[in-house]
Amino acid sequence: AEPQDHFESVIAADQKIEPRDWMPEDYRRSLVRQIAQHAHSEIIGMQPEGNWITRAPSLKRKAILLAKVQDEAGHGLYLYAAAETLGVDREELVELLLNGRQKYSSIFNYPTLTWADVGAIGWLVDGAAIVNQVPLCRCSYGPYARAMIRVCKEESFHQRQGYEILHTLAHGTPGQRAMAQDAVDRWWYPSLAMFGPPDADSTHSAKSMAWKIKRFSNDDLRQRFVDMCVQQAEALGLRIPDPDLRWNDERQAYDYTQPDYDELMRVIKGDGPCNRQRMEHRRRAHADGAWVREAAAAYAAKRAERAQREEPVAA
Amino acid sequence: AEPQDHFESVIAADQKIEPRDWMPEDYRRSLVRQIAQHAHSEIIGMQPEGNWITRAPSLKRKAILLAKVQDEAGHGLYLYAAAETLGVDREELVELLLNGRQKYSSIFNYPTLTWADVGAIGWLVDGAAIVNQVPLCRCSYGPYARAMIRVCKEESFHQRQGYEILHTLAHGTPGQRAMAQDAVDRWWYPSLAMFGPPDADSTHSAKSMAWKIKRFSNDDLRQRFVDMCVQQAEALGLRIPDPDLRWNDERQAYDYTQPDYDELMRVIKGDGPCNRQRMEHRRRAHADGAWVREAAAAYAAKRAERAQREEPVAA
Amino acid sequence: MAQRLGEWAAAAPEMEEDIALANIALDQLGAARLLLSYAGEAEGAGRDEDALAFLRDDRQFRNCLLVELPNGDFGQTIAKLLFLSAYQLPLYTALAAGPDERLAAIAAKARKESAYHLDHGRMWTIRLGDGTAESHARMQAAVDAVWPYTAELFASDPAAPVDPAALRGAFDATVAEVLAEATLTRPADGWAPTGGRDGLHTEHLSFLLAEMQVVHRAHPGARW
Amino acid sequence: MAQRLGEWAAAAPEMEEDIALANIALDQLGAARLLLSYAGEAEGAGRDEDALAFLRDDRQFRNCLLVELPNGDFGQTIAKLLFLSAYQLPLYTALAAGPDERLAAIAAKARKESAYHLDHGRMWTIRLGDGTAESHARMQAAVDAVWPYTAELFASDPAAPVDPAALRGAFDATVAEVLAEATLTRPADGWAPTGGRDGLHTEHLSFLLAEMQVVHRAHPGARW
Repeated sequence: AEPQDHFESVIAADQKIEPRDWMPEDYRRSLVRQIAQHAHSEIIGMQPEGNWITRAPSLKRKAILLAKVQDEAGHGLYLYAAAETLGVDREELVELLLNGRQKYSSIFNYPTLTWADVGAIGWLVDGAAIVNQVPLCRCSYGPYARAMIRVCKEESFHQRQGYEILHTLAHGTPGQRAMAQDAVDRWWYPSLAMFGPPDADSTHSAKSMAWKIKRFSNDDLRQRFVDMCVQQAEALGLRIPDPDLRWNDERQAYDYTQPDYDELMRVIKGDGPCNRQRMEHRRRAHADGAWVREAAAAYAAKRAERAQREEPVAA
Repeated sequence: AEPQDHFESVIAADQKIEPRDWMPEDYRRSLVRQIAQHAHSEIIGMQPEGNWITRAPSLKRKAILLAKVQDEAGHGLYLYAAAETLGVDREELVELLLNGRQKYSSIFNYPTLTWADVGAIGWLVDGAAIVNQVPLCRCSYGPYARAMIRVCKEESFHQRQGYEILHTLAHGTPGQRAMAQDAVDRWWYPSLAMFGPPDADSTHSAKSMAWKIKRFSNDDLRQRFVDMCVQQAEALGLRIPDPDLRWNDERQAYDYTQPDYDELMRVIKGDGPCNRQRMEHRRRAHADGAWVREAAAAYAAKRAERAQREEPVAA
Repeated sequence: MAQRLGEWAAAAPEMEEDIALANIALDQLGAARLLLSYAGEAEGAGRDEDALAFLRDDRQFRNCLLVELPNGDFGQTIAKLLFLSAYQLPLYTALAAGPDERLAAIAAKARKESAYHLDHGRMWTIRLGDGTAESHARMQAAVDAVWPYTAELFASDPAAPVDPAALRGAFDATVAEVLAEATLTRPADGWAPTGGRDGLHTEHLSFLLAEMQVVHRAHPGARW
Repeated sequence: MAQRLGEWAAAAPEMEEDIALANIALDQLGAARLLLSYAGEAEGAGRDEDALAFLRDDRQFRNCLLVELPNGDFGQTIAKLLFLSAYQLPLYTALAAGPDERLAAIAAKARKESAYHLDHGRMWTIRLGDGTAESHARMQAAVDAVWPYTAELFASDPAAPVDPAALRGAFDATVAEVLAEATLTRPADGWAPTGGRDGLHTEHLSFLLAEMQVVHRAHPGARW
């Protein structure tokens, strides 16, 4: 059989494509792009929350937050590893991030202004990520699907932690409650925008759906997220900042106000509140670490050379 | 008359030596050393207090502290200017500070740990400086004497401000009062050590006395300082941390415990708590500013050149 | 601005500059104190300058983003100073002629100070821009980095005693002249971050306030 | 130490190192929490781990000066980690064999973690020391800068469950071996700053605490 036929039959049978299988170049490129952007998002996403590690208001919360940011670095690593199975290497992808040729999730271009933002990110941003990513656990490319299973498990843990932070604040002092509501007010619409432009304007979707990389449309996922949040917000005792949010009996779903997609486009283009700051931070960390990476490489080379020099003596 | 005779007659008549007058090389060197160290002390002395500018607990105190630290920079400049009248230049002296060949007052090698330290430095350190410096207003070298008049006037203002800070704290909340007492406990002996080693061990004193650069011995000045502080401490309601402090009717002065001169010697030698930090800070500021100073020089040179090029055209 | 300049204490490139930056910090702090006191009285809730400075969170501050940016190198500090004073000079000039006498008196004093600040910012921008190759590159980078934050200064607010939008012309003229003499290029307008006036700040402000407020807040109700 | 390592979040030279430093921070924080809780109970004044961490001033902290030093570059952080873990490993080993069961249990857990920290510090010290000319110079400078602060760790305290002076031998042996393999020179003993155990800290600690405590203190009595 032709390799193309094999590929198509695997997709049709809902089985997994593995690294050694033949795949169309477009499929490969599309996956590399998506996985890399996902990995970049984890790495850049460490910054907004990392911003509060030194100021976490209790030692327990500090430990949880440290572990969470550490998990994000771990996710970044699995995902880069998944991308590497497609024949690119991490260094190359990091370079594409640093020179701005590849993007990361726009949500991380918003600032974390108070401790409650750590809660709101956990609840809303991780919540949206999970809704986006759970279907990816069944995606057609094996290594990506398996990485996502692990990522989703940890993300749902993070989401619960975020929910807990907000719950404690919402049931705390008036100052804490106000802080929690303020954070939800600021993160709600950016979280909705995480699902991307409306289906009508989405460019990559059709092909991704056919290849079973993507399995639901942006708007479907967004709706699922809204429906999930409404109930949780009630339990939290916090208000979702949308005056038009209401149950639609006919659709058996909540009607809601769309996020500002023009704003989303501006942020994607590079003009969000923190795009420059996030990129500068990443570039600086990379540049500041250059001498360390060079040293590690030089040391490894010396060791290898010494090992080789010693062999003839031993022989 | 021989220049030497003129010099000696001026000294004897309690008049001033001026820059153009002949003076013994030793006198000149001794003055340069003393004035430069004094200037260096003002510059390094900006650090321990500058440490609290960003954290001053009221806007008024912040303004007063900013102005004080600014005054210290100003004192540094007058004093470098006074030293320059003796044929050295500032850059040279700053270089001697940065490479550790000239010293600054050891008192600035202690850390400022709380806001109350700003008060204690004003009251005790500036107080000791004034006792040391008031006689210098009558010193035999004119430019130095005149600089000291200006410096002393401002220092006594600073001392009053420090006293006020401590007075407010000592009459404030229990936490403030404890902070004030703690600061006095830590700064008392280092302030006593500011007058230098006991007369018996003082090396430069005899000649300086003869030349009327110095007019009182270390121990005399130290005694004067102690007597002054005892009364002020009572008014402040703070305790001087010396269990053996008591009035001696015979000497008509307070008996007191000598500071730890071994500690003083260690600090002078470079092993105080903050010697390395202060020098590193100064060196870093100097290094970080190099490109700015070079730019200013380059711009000045360009301007001069342009002015010259334009002249022939105008002629 | 005063808080950020205060961070320069004993760290400026020249001793003369330590003095100059402290001077400017004192002026800015002085104006801030008068304005905060007046605002506290106008509010009528018994808050004085210190209550307003030390007991608000970043979400309650209304400053423009420009002044909360980290100092960066000396060039960045100068860029902030140049742009801020080129805005404050026409602002205080207009306020000094306004109907509110107390505000006019504060502004009349501040206007003279702003003129000095602008002069200082201008002088250094020119020296650095037209100095060495390195200083030119650094000063251009500083101007580029700070420029986006100037847009917020002129966001129209018809309810304000002076509509900031009306000051843009004077600002542009000043800046154009200084940058030209400094052989620097005015950045293109583009990204224009905003939010400071609504309490939506950069991540930097809460760190600045943590440091600024720490002693005051550790001793509730204390006098200083 | 955990607080300082937390400052490295998302800023380490490699992603793997972001994870490793966070791991070490978590271990240090975990041990600190257990010890603070125990100290609070032993004190019997109703202070829990958070009261002890967030509501004391620097003058009430009893940590050694080494851990409050700023992070500096990666080499300095590694030097701090190497020296701290080379001290903590024999300390926790001795405490794990002590008569106080609760302390012994905490130490038994912390000992295993310290062994990992020491391994990490050793590995990087060797890589950097025996890496490039630049990394060698930087690592030697880091060792020189941090070394004076190690003396305080071993100041004799016969009243302590384990007299720190007794740990010096193990520390010296470990450090000598690591530095030798790293082609680095052990600094001469000289200046040996002290005071941390008596609450006399460096000027750095109060800044660290201002940041660490800001949110907790802004909401007195709140639960988190």
